[in-house]
Amino acid sequence: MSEFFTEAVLIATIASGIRFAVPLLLAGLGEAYGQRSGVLNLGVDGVMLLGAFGGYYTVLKVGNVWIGLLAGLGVGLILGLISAFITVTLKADQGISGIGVFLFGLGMSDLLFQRLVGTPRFIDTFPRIEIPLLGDIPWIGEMLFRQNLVVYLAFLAIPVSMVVINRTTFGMKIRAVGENPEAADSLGVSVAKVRYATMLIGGTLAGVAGAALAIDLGIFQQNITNAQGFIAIALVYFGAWRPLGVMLGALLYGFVNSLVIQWKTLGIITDSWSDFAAMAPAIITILALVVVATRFRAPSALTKPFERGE
Amino acid sequence: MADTPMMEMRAITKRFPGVLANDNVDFDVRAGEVHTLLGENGAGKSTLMKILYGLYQADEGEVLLDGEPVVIDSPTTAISHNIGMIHQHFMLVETLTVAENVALGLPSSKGAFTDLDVVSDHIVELGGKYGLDLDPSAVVWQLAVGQKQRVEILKALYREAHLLILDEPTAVLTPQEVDQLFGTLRQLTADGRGLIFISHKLHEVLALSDRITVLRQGRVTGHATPDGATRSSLAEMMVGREVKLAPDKPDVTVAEPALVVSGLEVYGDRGLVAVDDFSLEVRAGEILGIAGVSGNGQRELAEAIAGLRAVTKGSIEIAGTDVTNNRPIEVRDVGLAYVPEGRMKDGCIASFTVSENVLLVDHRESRFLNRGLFDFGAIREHSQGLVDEYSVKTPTLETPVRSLSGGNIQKLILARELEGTPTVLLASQPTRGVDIGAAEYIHERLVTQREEGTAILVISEDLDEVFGLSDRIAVMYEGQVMGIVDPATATREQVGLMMAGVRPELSP
Amino acid sequence: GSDSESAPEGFRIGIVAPSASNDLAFTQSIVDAANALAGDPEILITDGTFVVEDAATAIRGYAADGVDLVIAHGSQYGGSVEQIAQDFPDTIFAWGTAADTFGLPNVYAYEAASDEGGYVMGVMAAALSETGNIGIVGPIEVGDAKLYVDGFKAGAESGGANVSVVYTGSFSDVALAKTSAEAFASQNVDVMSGTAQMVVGAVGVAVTEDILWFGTQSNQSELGDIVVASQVYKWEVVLEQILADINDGVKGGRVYEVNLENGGEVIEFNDDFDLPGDVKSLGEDAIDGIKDGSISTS
Amino acid sequence: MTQAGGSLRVSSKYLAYLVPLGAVGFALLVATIMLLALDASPIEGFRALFRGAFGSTDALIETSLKATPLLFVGVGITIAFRANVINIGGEGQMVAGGLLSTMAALWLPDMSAFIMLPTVLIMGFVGGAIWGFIPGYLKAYFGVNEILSTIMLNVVAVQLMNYLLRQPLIDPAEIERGTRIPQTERLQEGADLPLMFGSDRLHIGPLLAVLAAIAAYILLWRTPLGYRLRAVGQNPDASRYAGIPVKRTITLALTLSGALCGLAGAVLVFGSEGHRMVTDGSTAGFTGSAGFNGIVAALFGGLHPIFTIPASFLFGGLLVGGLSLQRAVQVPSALILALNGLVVIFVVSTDRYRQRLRDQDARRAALQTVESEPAGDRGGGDEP
Ligand SMILES: Nc1ncnc2c1ncn2[C@@H]1O[C@H](COP(=O)(O)OP(=O)(O)OP(=O)(O)O)[C@@H](O)[C@H]1O
Ligand SMILES: Nc1ncnc2c1ncn2[C@@H]1O[C@H](COP(=O)(O)OP(=O)(O)OP(=O)(O)O)[C@@H](O)[C@H]1O
Ligand SMILES: [Mg+2]
Ligand SMILES: [Mg+2]
Repeated sequence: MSEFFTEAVLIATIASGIRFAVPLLLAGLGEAYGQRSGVLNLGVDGVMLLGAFGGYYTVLKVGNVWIGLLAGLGVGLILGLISAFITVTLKADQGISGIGVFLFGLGMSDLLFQRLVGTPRFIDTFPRIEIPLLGDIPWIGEMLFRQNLVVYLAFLAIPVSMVVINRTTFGMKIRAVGENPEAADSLGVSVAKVRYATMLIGGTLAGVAGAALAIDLGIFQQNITNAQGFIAIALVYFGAWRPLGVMLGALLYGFVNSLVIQWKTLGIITDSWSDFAAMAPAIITILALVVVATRFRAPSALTKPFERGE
Repeated sequence: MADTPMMEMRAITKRFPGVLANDNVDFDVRAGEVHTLLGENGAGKSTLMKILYGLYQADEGEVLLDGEPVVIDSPTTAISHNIGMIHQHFMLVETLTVAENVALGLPSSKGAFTDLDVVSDHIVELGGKYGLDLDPSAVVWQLAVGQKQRVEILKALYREAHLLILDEPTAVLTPQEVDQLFGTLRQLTADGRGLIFISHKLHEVLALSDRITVLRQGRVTGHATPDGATRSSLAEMMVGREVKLAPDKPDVTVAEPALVVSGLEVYGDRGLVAVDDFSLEVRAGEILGIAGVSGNGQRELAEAIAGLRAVTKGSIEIAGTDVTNNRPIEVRDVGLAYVPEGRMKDGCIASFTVSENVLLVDHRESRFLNRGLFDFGAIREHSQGLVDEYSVKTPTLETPVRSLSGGNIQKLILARELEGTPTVLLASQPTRGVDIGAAEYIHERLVTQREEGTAILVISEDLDEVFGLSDRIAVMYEGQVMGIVDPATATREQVGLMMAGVRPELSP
Repeated sequence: GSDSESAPEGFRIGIVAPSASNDLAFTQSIVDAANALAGDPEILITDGTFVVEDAATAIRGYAADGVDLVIAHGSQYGGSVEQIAQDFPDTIFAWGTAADTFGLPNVYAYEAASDEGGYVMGVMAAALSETGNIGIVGPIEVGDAKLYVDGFKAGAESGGANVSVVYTGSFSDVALAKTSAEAFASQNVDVMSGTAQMVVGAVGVAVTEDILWFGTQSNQSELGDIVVASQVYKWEVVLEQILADINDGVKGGRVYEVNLENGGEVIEFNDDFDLPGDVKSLGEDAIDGIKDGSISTS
Repeated sequence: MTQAGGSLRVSSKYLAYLVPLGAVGFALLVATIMLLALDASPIEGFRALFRGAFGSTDALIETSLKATPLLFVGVGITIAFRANVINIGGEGQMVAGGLLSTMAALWLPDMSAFIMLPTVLIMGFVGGAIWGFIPGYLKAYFGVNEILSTIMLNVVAVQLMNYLLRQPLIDPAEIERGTRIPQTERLQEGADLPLMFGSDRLHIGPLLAVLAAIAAYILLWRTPLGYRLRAVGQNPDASRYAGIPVKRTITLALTLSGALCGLAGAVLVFGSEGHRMVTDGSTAGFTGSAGFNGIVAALFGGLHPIFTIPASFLFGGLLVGGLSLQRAVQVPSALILALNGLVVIFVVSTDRYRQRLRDQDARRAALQTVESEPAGDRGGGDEP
């Protein structure tokens, strides 16, 4: 046990927990926009996978990680548009069409990888940026302020989203459309437009999350997200549809994972228990869902396609 | 009044699959007047108004504003033409504040950010001018019904509506709230605004309107003015024949109390007491009507009696058996039949067939089973019997009830509930939203049932119905009985005051 | 290496393998080996069949199509091979990595002594480590992965290093592999190794944190100059032995292995890494010791 | 209940069933484009696909075997969906069923098939039922969204499987050899699914699945319990009003749904070539994604157990044929997965259209007879 409490180990546990949380945070935040407007998008993982491939492949070809991140963004944007078309315009069942998008992303990203790349090759990863002054703070500096730019951007997206959702007219429309689309519609708010917008935001963030994941790892391979997209969706419920809650959930998830791994490497968790340790995040999520479900209410129109009586 | 109407609809026709909702309708409004649209349920009033507000597109016809033809293809367009609409059902986002509901969809003075402080100030200002008192920062779900109504009006005024459509704005208000609303509306017409008013309450129509247009089956069937019309003349124009406003009731000797409610306390959905120390007896062979403005605990009372809502204090007895907090099925077994207020919500399963809906309560019964499996022969026979007896108009027994008319669905529910002569019949808003014709029929059935010795508790917001049907009237206000009166001697005004919370002994 | 044996005229080989045939690892190693065979046999590949029953369908499909040799390249395919080989007694099956032919005359088994290469690299790792802390990232504690990890651990410990092992619990979770490597980095680990497809996540950390890396299953030198050496499988050694048998009229019932001794297992050094001579000779000594039996890898 | 009606309705109804086929056709069109992009001949590919799926007795057998878990899961999904419960947990429930039945076969003494076979099938049923009960209970009594809880339980199930197959259930021979492949020993023969029609491959699994579909049909449309399931799915308020225990029924729906998925897991184990349970560390390695694909089969079948039978066989054929397509034109298997996703997307995207066709039908029929009535209030508005 004592080994765990060395400075370096503690700092590393938290720092890597934070990095682990970033893709979850981005994808979860995007999903929160959609759900606040009444759309459940179960296809996040598929979008992340394709975004991951797009980002990876671009960096491989172009050599610039930021262009790679943009590529992930573009992929996410397109898939967000397609998902919006399926769920908003065609009004398909949100849960199942999302599974379809997931399967498509899973297969397609692998297919593209095998055809266009084949042998896994490392790409550049994001350079670490040490924030002047803040980065020099003992402990805190090392944990928080010696990360890469994407980490900072992801955490910046939280307050931005809080402002967008709670303080802008657009955010008000999102909340209204997710709660009572008929009422919003009667005031001239286009339910479809708002939902397209949130789906585009959601897709974009999922694409960025995937690209950030692949570029941060410096590699792509089949199913690289390993169902992180689904975890991100669960985090939206966990966070009771609030950006801050999503962030807390993502951090908790990241910390639990890096703690479990750290304990495994230190022999605190023996291998025969490792399967159970791997269950922990899922079980914690279910328990959190129980708590949230009894305290908070989902947006009333969630999963319900909107149709103007006619 | 100006010569050109501020709004004119010409030869409007609107078809829904199989329904001609508006058939060549002409309708206009002049500045400073209240023009009332009158018609039975389904006559096409809301449809016409939704066309005017851009929610539906007319198949034929045109709309003119100040003499100029316009195309109103969305609510946004309507709003930009200074048309406002108060919908039949509240169009409010319950989780947003009053100010947010008002500001929704409007450009903000602060660009992308909301300007709720500015909006709030203006709300208070408008409220002061028109007697619409509200806290702009209150979250809507916390508001009382009357307050929600005010939010709706404010939304329209905030958008500078010159032409205001009010689709049944009084349905959920107390008589006093109605008076207050009418005060506001008169102020609006005095400002030169035009109002379209829709209501089924004929005395309100006579009190408020300048002109009246009657719709029947989608067609304009008549025009009237308040000075030249009476309630029964209006009813006749609506239905197309003479209408019996109250059923004939033979005398029946009442027997033992069949339903005894004593000291009942029940909580509502929001965790507040909805039924408070409520006591009542209904005897076999009598109809007890409960009058009251909606939201005064009637729904909770009915649900508690039916076993659908937990009772925290007091007791409920049916035919001498204590059924307090029993499961719904147990209460039914003792002899309760229940016609719920939400016909589509609670009373039937819209996608199920007529036969399947007949089975809703009785599907476990052995007479419909054969070795554990449904006996479709028996089920069909039984359903056909009920459909014939209650003249439910349906193409087949396999038709989903979704495609039946409201009146026929209500008859089907009634048929199902009255089957086997229940000890107690609890009927909530039995004729709400059904044709006058169907309503007449339903009233007759209730009277017949009374003769057969069933104790009947009718909950209704329709005073005409309560007066016409009841042997005794109990008035419910804030979860309590304000008093019990005899319909033969009591006046509407007395009952109205009681509905507003004034105890009879205090009234002059 | 043995003399290359030529496949008979018109010989057809079907390969069924769990991952992609260009994975630079498990599946690619067998595909490359088959392609290296003399006599130009026709090679048919069904890859990505991580579902056992799908693999079974493919194995059966090749047998039914009259393919001469069906290679079931995955330990988890054993049950299926046992069944199908009985239904197609004229078809020859090779199952790896495994050591059991189920007593069937038409089934070969082949495996890798991955502990041997692991041990050799462990010895060098211990010598290279300055902190004396070595970390190994594994997927699930089974089969070939466990063999390799155990061998590496034994070798490193023989050199006096302090070794910790983490099994992430997944063959595919790259992010977890990365987190594992980060955990090692925080514990003053300066040499790492690992196996299975998700291990690339750990290599990435090794590159950024400047931790030395030993690879396995394929030559990972191109991943960076932190890669010291890789253990590489040359399955053609096994396949040639099987072809030789076939040419001799034997159709199965034998178990073959790639190991340091028969040249089926090779330690490939990274030219970009400046390996001190003494460390390299420690490794070579270990190889010799294993070959002559004086060193035990467990 | 059965529908009777005029010719207009019938044609519209057939059209409604053609819609998903159109969706498949569209997916195949996309497949053609993808094959061309991969430099593979679509003609040769599709020929291989068709041959591999339906072209010979062997192909038909493979297709039937592949369709079996799809059908079990599809029927289970249908029951849940009919009760308005979305079960995405088929994967985990299959694993749970597979595990419990495997334990039974492993730990019970060797017995004759007459006892052992029903026992393991029941255990599979129970294992899946437990895995369905948990999210069902959480949904009914705590309001936990079942889509998420079932997804999470998939994760838990796979770890449980990995643990059990690595530790307590592992084949002792694997430990002895040191290879430690996470698999059980060959399970007792009494639990083997018997073979049919003298085939050495075709076990009774497909038959059991078809029987399960028929049983589910009878349950849903001929029994009070099924009536309650559907009633709760269509209108929980009205159900509660009518005295149906809504929460219990919701729990039961997911439990039954899980149970059928559990049966699929058991059939996978005892009908497998190896007659043992194996893991590669992922759920899909055991289930072949039948827990997801079964949803597609159910949707294909219009959420009707009987129509789910042909839908499962069609879809099973697509999967088996996909493998032979891969063998024939040597394209990566990921292509099949991507196509799979497209089929799901196209089918659900056209679902709304299909419903509209059906509704139109019913409405038209209703109107033909009620023409005499006033236009009044169709759609039954119940508000003031
Ligand atoms: N969206 C719709 N789709 C199909 N039919 C509709 C639709 N809206 C209304 N109808 C039908 O059109 C007719 C007119 O309905 P409308 O709502 O205009 O009646 P109304 O006069 O407002 O009745 P009420 O007094 O009940 O409010 C009815 O038969 C109704 O069922
Ligand atoms: N024995 C009882 N004591 C107190 N309240 C009861 C009792 N039985 C029923 N109720 C009240 O009546 C309500 C409806 O009961 P009902 O049996 O229909 O619930 P349900 O939703 O069907 O739940 P379940 O499936 O668990 O039976 C309950 O929520 C409860 O408030
Ligand atoms: Mg109306
Ligand atoms: Mg109950």
